[in-house]
Amino acid sequence: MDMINIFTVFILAIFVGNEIITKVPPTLHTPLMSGSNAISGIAIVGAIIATKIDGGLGAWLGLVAVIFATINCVGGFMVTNRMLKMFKRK
Amino acid sequence: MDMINIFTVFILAIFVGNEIITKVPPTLHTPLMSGSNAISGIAIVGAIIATKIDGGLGAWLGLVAVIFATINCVGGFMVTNRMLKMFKRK
Amino acid sequence: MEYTNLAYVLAAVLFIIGIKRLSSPKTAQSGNTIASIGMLIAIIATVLSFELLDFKLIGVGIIVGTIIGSTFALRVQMTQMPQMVAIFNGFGGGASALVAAAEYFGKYDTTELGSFISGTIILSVFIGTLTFSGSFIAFGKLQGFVSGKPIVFKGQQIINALMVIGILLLGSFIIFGVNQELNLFYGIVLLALLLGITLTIPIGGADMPVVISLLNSYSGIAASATGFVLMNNGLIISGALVGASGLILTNIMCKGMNRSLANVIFGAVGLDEQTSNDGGEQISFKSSTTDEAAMILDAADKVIIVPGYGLAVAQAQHAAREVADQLEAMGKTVLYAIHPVAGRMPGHMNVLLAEANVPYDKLKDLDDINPEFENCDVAIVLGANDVVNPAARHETSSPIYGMPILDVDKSRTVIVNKRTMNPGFAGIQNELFGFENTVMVFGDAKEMLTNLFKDLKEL
Amino acid sequence: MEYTNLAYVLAAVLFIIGIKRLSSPKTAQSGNTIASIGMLIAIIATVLSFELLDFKLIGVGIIVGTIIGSTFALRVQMTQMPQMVAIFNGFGGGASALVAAAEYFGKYDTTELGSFISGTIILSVFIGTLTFSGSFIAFGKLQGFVSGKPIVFKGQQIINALMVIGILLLGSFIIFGVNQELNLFYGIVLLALLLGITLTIPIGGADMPVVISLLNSYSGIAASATGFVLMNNGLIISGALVGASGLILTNIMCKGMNRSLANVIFGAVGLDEQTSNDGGEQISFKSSTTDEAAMILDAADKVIIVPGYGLAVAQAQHAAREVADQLEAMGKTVLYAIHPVAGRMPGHMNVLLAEANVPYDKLKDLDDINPEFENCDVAIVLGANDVVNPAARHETSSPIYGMPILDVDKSRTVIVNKRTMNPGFAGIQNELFGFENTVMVFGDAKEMLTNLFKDLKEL
Amino acid sequence: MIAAILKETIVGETRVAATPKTILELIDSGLTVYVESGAGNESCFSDQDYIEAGAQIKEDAKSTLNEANLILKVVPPTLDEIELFPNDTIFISFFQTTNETKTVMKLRDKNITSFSMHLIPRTTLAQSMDALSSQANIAGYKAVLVGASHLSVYMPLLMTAAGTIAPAKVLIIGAGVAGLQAIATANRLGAQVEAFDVRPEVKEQVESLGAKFVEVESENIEGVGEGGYAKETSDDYKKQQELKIKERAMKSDLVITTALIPGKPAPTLINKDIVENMKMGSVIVDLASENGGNCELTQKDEIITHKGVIIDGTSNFPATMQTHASQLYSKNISSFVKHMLKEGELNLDLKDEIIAGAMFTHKGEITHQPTKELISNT
Amino acid sequence: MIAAILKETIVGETRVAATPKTILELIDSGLTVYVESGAGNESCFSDQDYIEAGAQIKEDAKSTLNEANLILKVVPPTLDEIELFPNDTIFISFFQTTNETKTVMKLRDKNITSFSMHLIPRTTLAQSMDALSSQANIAGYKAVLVGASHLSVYMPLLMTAAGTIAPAKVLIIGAGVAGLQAIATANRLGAQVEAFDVRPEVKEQVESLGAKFVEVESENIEGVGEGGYAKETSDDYKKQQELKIKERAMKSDLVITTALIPGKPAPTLINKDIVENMKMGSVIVDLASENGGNCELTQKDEIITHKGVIIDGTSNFPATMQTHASQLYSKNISSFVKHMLKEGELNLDLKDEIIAGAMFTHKGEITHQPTKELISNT
Ligand SMILES: NC(=O)c1ccc[n+]([C@@H]2O[C@H](COP(=O)([O-])OP(=O)(O)OC[C@H]3O[C@@H](n4cnc5c(N)ncnc54)[C@H](OP(=O)(O)O)[C@@H]3O)[C@@H](O)[C@H]2O)c1
Ligand SMILES: NC(=O)c1ccc[n+]([C@@H]2O[C@H](COP(=O)([O-])OP(=O)(O)OC[C@H]3O[C@@H](n4cnc5c(N)ncnc54)[C@H](OP(=O)(O)O)[C@@H]3O)[C@@H](O)[C@H]2O)c1
Ligand SMILES: NC(=O)c1ccc[n+]([C@@H]2O[C@H](COP(=O)([O-])OP(=O)(O)OC[C@H]3O[C@@H](n4cnc5c(N)ncnc54)[C@H](O)[C@@H]3O)[C@@H](O)[C@H]2O)c1
Ligand SMILES: NC(=O)c1ccc[n+]([C@@H]2O[C@H](COP(=O)([O-])OP(=O)(O)OC[C@H]3O[C@@H](n4cnc5c(N)ncnc54)[C@H](O)[C@@H]3O)[C@@H](O)[C@H]2O)c1
Repeated sequence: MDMINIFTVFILAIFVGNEIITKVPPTLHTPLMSGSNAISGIAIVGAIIATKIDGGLGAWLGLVAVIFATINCVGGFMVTNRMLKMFKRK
Repeated sequence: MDMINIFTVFILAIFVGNEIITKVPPTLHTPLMSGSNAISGIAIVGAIIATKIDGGLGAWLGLVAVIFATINCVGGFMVTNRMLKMFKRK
Repeated sequence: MEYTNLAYVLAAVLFIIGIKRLSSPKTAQSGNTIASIGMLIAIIATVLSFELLDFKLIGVGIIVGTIIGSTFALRVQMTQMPQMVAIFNGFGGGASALVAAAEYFGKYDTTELGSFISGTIILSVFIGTLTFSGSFIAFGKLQGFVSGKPIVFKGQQIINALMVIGILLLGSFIIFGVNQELNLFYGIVLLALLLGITLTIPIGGADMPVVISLLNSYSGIAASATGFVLMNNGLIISGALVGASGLILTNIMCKGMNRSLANVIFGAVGLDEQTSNDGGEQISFKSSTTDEAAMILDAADKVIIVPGYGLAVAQAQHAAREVADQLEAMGKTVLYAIHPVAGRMPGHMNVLLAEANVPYDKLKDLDDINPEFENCDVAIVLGANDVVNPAARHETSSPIYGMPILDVDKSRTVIVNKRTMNPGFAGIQNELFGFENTVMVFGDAKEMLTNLFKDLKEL
Repeated sequence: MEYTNLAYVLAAVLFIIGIKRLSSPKTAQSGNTIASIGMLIAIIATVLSFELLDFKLIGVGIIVGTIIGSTFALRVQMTQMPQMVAIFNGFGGGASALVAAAEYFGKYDTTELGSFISGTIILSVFIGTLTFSGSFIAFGKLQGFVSGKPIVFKGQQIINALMVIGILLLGSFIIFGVNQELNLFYGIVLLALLLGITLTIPIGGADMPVVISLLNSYSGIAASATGFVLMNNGLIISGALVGASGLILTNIMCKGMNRSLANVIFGAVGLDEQTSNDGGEQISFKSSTTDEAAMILDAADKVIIVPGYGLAVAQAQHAAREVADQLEAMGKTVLYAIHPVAGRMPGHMNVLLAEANVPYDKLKDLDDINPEFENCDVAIVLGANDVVNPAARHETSSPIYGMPILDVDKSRTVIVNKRTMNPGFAGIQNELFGFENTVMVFGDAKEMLTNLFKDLKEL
Repeated sequence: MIAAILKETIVGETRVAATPKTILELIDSGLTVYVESGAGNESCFSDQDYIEAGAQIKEDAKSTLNEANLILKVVPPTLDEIELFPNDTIFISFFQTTNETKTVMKLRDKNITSFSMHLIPRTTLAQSMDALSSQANIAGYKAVLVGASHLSVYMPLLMTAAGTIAPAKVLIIGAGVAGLQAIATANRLGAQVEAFDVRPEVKEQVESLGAKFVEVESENIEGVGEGGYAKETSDDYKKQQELKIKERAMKSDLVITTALIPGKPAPTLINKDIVENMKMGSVIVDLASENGGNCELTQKDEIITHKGVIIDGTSNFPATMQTHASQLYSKNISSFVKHMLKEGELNLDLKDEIIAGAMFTHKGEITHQPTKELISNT
Repeated sequence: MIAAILKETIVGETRVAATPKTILELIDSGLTVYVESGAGNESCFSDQDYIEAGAQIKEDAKSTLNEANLILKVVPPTLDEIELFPNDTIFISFFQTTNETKTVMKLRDKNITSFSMHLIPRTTLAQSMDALSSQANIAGYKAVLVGASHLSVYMPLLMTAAGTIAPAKVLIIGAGVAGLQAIATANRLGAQVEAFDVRPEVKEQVESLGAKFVEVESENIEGVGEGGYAKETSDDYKKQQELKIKERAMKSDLVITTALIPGKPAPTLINKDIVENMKMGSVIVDLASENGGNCELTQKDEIITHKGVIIDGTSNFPATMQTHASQLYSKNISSFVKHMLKEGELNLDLKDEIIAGAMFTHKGEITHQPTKELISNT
């Protein structure tokens, strides 16, 4: 893969990240943080790939990584959902 | 170059484009249009590259393209600048 | 090559920043500068990095282009700015189409073209050419070369549809290699040229800015498509940026006109001048929106508000006060002109404005305010009619002849708000509405003032 | 591989949309769902496309992780949400570090590692590990396992600096191949772990949310770095997204607390919370801006406005009316709660609001309005203080004990506007300002309402 | 030409037909002005003020009138006063000609050209001379102040530590000039105001002052007469109207009636039954008391209490606000006089709508048709 | 426990100490209520209304008082009335104890525990019992209405076809409860209002009602006494104050004075000289007339005209708005009574700030120190 392209993607992603959050009411600070935290559980993709790395240690590290990342994703999205339920209109 | 990567870049750029314009006062509609129109003069990069295409026709087309694109860029930025000068408070 | 691409990314970043800054009045000028620096970087990087470039050719092209572009840009009158943008835009679209065409011709023999590349080439040529011809029609309409009125003929939509189908067919022939005749390519160019024209002529002059914005977005897409052809990051990003942001801007502009984009493009209404239909001689007048009123006010130093019965009917006294406060916050002098018989009872306006807490020292009666109109920049007439009717001064047959009136017409600009062209209490037409320096802003006074307030805040 | 990458781009797009929607109350829940769908797509695409995967291992990992994560998420009490986020975040950072480490160990022998790759690996491990330990400290502080008070010791900054230098040194040894000992790698891990701890313990409990948000941003960066290691678009985009948006969010949160980020991280002023300095016990509160208030109001159905003496002082009655009108235009129910002794004379608020032409049927006295607060979404307290002080209900020693008050604290959110944290007529602190559901918006009432009006219009 | 300003002789009439300021205007237009000593006293204008404005002060009515060509007054003259008028002069004052036929005849017999401020047409151009409007405006304002003073309750809504005070309900019947000003004033004081009128077009005007319009459901809404004045209505309408007024009056704290049909007795809109159904302590201010009153029980110039309801029959509210009433009236008068003047001389253009409209005797003839008919019929 | 509501005997006192509504509250709190027949008549509450609320109507004062434990009135009793009071009862009414020492002694001698509504402390908690505030609020409102009715000019600015009417200038002296309400009311009517007070902190309050504050330049601004009440001021300040008031009063159309220092004669703020410098037709409404008036020329309960200036000395404005005045006062009274009640029985907690503060005789002693000192000194 072209390094420069990857880098371009990275830069653009940062711009998008910068732009999409403009104003957030304080009541949403925690859910937003929690939700985007869950997204950082994308590390799970890396973890899954890591399991294929030859050599016992790599795979085992991969397993732990999968567990960690899953906790991050699953827990993150669920907890966010719970928080947001509080905002539902009665 | 990896097609997918290029595509990714394209998608992300669209997102950025979408995000950066949110609210524009009507007075700025024309200058903004004019300014971003000048940016679309980026076709000049393509035009420059096109001049190297072998064969007379390609090069000549490239030349006309360079002229066109330059008009777009130069004229666009200058006219935008003139418009924006009007906004300066007396 | 690495550095070139880095430079492109840098340029794209500068474009992003530039466009962002262009959307706020305070930062707009720097935004334009930043974007132009981005462009410079992109050009220099290109020139430096690609080998086999014909520098002479490029030099000539750039010099010629610069001369033409800058001459246009510097010569044009302020009022002709929109058509200038249209022209420049047309050139940009044309450039994209030409580059794609060059690529096509360059690789035509070598059968190097995959279906993806040939597809993008055709897209680029199609959109670029359409932008080119469409922009020139838009220019012509605004400049008066082509009639500003919508030009509509029967079956227009059908013909357009047929042309689009034709382009699709020709394009797929090329892409899937059914037929590689150059004529097919020329056919596409021709149809695109035509389509640009037929899509633009039915649109009225007043809607042109929206169309130009849309075409601007197209030229971005064309540039992006060209980027795919050349596999060039710089073009792709910048083109996509302009394409996306242009579309958003187009939408914002439509919203500002209270129209949908579809309505603008296919509506074919947009009459240039409006007239009142009810009785008496017809007055031809200019009507406008609150954001234009806001701009007119922005340039003013002294503003006189003239309330009338309509303000009371709309119960818009608080809204009027808000607008006046905002104008004062913007550093303008604001006074209220109270005609002795404005409204329907003695002191009607006083009651009204006192309710809105307008300070007494800002209320001026007829004798005090009339000399002030001479050096007043804008008079805003809010639901008043008879009390500002100049007929009282000269029209001996008028039932109001001899009544002293407020001389609003003496001020530089008069903004008149009422709901319709209907007459007031005295039942007579008001020639003021047709005066050269009068702008009508129709609508209920409260609504109009609320919008005006918003627009003033947004300046 | 093509499709996998396409899936990643799709996932990234869903993440973008998800985060965008998460920043507005109305769309937040759907945003979360969209983001989680994106995650699912990314996982499935990965599992399907890579060969040589140990499905058993992965299955076990995912099942174990899901059980742990969901148990935590479902069991936790609402009040413990922030520490939950901290823990999850720590795991995320840990995962990134582990992946990078696996890559390192996997390729360690083969000397395949270029300096770029090894550099990114070390970056990923460093940031991931720091996030891991830091998050757990944050969790501990909030949960009460570690003292919530800032833990400061002499030379803390120097030790931190030394550790950073150490990591840099060890890292460059590895990158530039000076020394390839595994121990160096372990050293980095150890130092990063320590650094995570020493950077977090000096920060007070009240500032923890900001720190968690910052660490969240770090874990995004770690994921992105891991993406570079694996040359994986999905990780790069999503990580960068989270990294950038997390940083913005962190800044917004700091601004809401009226602090700079540097002040939060290095401040370690030994104070838990923001406090008012004048007399009595100190209250910690959340402060916010009008555009945030506008968003809170946007999500509300029923709004109760509580005017007090401050509204009169600011002569902001018209501005209040404008805001109420706007809220009604947005389809909300708006009522005014008039406390019998609000202001400085009997009927002060009535005089004020009558001046602004607020319809009488919208004015509710204490007995009528108090039951309404229970199902009120937002109460806006405008320059009122004593009349909404819950101390009157329970603080027997308070001079206002026994006075009936407006039960604004019963509404879902309370927005309080006043200029400072100074007390009102009775000269006593108001605990309401520190309540969980209270947001302070400081400023002169008229100014604040004018801005709020603008922001509501702009929504 | 000499203009004479008399001191009003009727008890309670505190106004004066010219103030120092309008005398300045008259003099500027070429007139000489004589003022009877003490004419402005009650309106807070001293003889000295008049002298400073350029008038000559005369000791009594006789000496003031002696050489006069133009006589200006507020209310119609008594028969004795007319004795003092020189023949062939011009006379201007308020004048309900159909109610004072004897006075009209005497003016005719003395060959005096007389104008009534009551008869000034309600046209746009004549607005500066429209004394009916300027005085009705005062009446409407003052009626609310006086009515509110009679009330044993507050006008505005007040939420206090001692409980919530509901706003007073005010009903205005007749939304002409006086009625509209009454609406505005009651509204200012914070009362809940509703208004009723036979002319449907005033609905918008009532609402433009922030009050509610009370609508009477009837097939034939036909209260609109010529020139903006109201005319008499059909029987069905009257019945519906009575029911509606009763319904609203029962809920009201203060009722102000202003319904007049010029030259005719005022319509009875509030009968005894309605009054007796009103709340204890409520108040009626009847601005039509001059012409018999809109309330059956009204007694002109008296404040009575009927079964707990106070009925104020003060007929001349403008005279209780004499300073401004005189200021406005005299301005109306001077505008009218200036309208008739051409280079310092009177120019009675009988084709002029305003002049012809306001005139009721001229050259020994009664020029106002209804009055003429009335007199010839009796 | 039996509470007795007496009919007020003083001429012009139209209020009553309990309305049917507050009687309901008292009964709910466990009291039995006797009402003297006709007690509420003037406030528009009939005996029937009281009966419906659960009270027993007694023919005369004597039978009402016979078995009473708690006697509620508006104004202090006459010595004759006290004769009828049973010994050892509790008595509550307005009471300027230092002005009526004889009555105080008589109450003491009858071993009556008496409370004055004048003495209720001005604390946040006591606001619902603060009858001084509720009645002063009425006075401030009514003073403007009455003052405006006295004026021969409009209050608001009006631009009409007959010329522009300048707004009236209103000066409020003393911006306590009455003063603030007067500001608000005059403001509503459209006048230009300015206000003056010795306490500098009321500047903000005056401005919060949209009026201008008149500042007196003096080194020692020291008008602030204990508990929010004003105290007497220094001589220098007094001189500066007089000059300033004269300057403002000369330009004013309506002056309303409300400056009181409780228990002492009202300070003279407008002397004869100032009055004689005021405009013809201007009006002074003196709300301090009860304690001698803030204007030197004020005559209690009379409306006089001094050199063209009308001076209204009505001392009891609340009694002219009896329905609401009674409603508010009785609510204050019932709040106070309920504050003293514990499960239907009186619980005279002498440590309670409000109870101790308002009490002036108890168990044969005078408990209000200034009064006690005054009496022992004479
Ligand atoms: N002051 C008095 O004492 C008195 C008494 C009686 C009569 N008059 C007469 O009334 C007239 C007063 O003059 P004027 O200029 O104040 O009023 P006007 O001549 O009656 O004109 C009022 C205008 O307001 C417009 N309007 C009505 N409702 C509106 C709304 N909701 N929003 C915006 N505009 C609205 C109407 O036009 P659209 O319908 O097109 O909106 C109308 O043309 C004079 O002719 C005067 O002689 C005065
Ligand atoms: N109603 C009566 O008859 C009466 C009479 C006398 C006393 N009181 C007493 O007055 C109090 C009334 O309670 P309240 O809640 O209405 O008032 P409050 O307790 O006095 O509080 C008013 C608040 O408004 C804020 N403020 C002042 N100016 C402002 C401005 N320009 N913009 C925004 N905020 C402003 C002040 O805070 P900042 O300084 O921080 O802005 C202050 O805390 C009660 O204690 C009552 O007992 C009432
Ligand atoms: N052209 C002008 O400039 C001008 C100037 C002043 C007045 N006017 C018009 O003349 C109208 C009359 O003014 P006015 O105040 O002298 O009127 P008015 O005193 O003659 O009557 C007062 C009001 O009572 C109403 N009324 C009559 N009979 C009634 C009944 N049975 N029930 C209920 N209401 C009844 C009338 O409709 C009128 O509105 C004004 O409303 C105005 O429109 C016009
Ligand atoms: N805590 C509460 O809830 C509460 C309730 C009611 C009143 N109060 C306070 O008590 C104050 C007194 O109220 P009040 O209306 O009964 O006062 P008041 O009737 O005793 O006096 C009226 C006003 O006259 C002023 N005054 C006295 N001497 C003066 C002089 N020489 N010149 C000018 N002005 C002079 C006083 O300062 C006061 O503002 C109120 O303003 C208020 O702040 C508090």
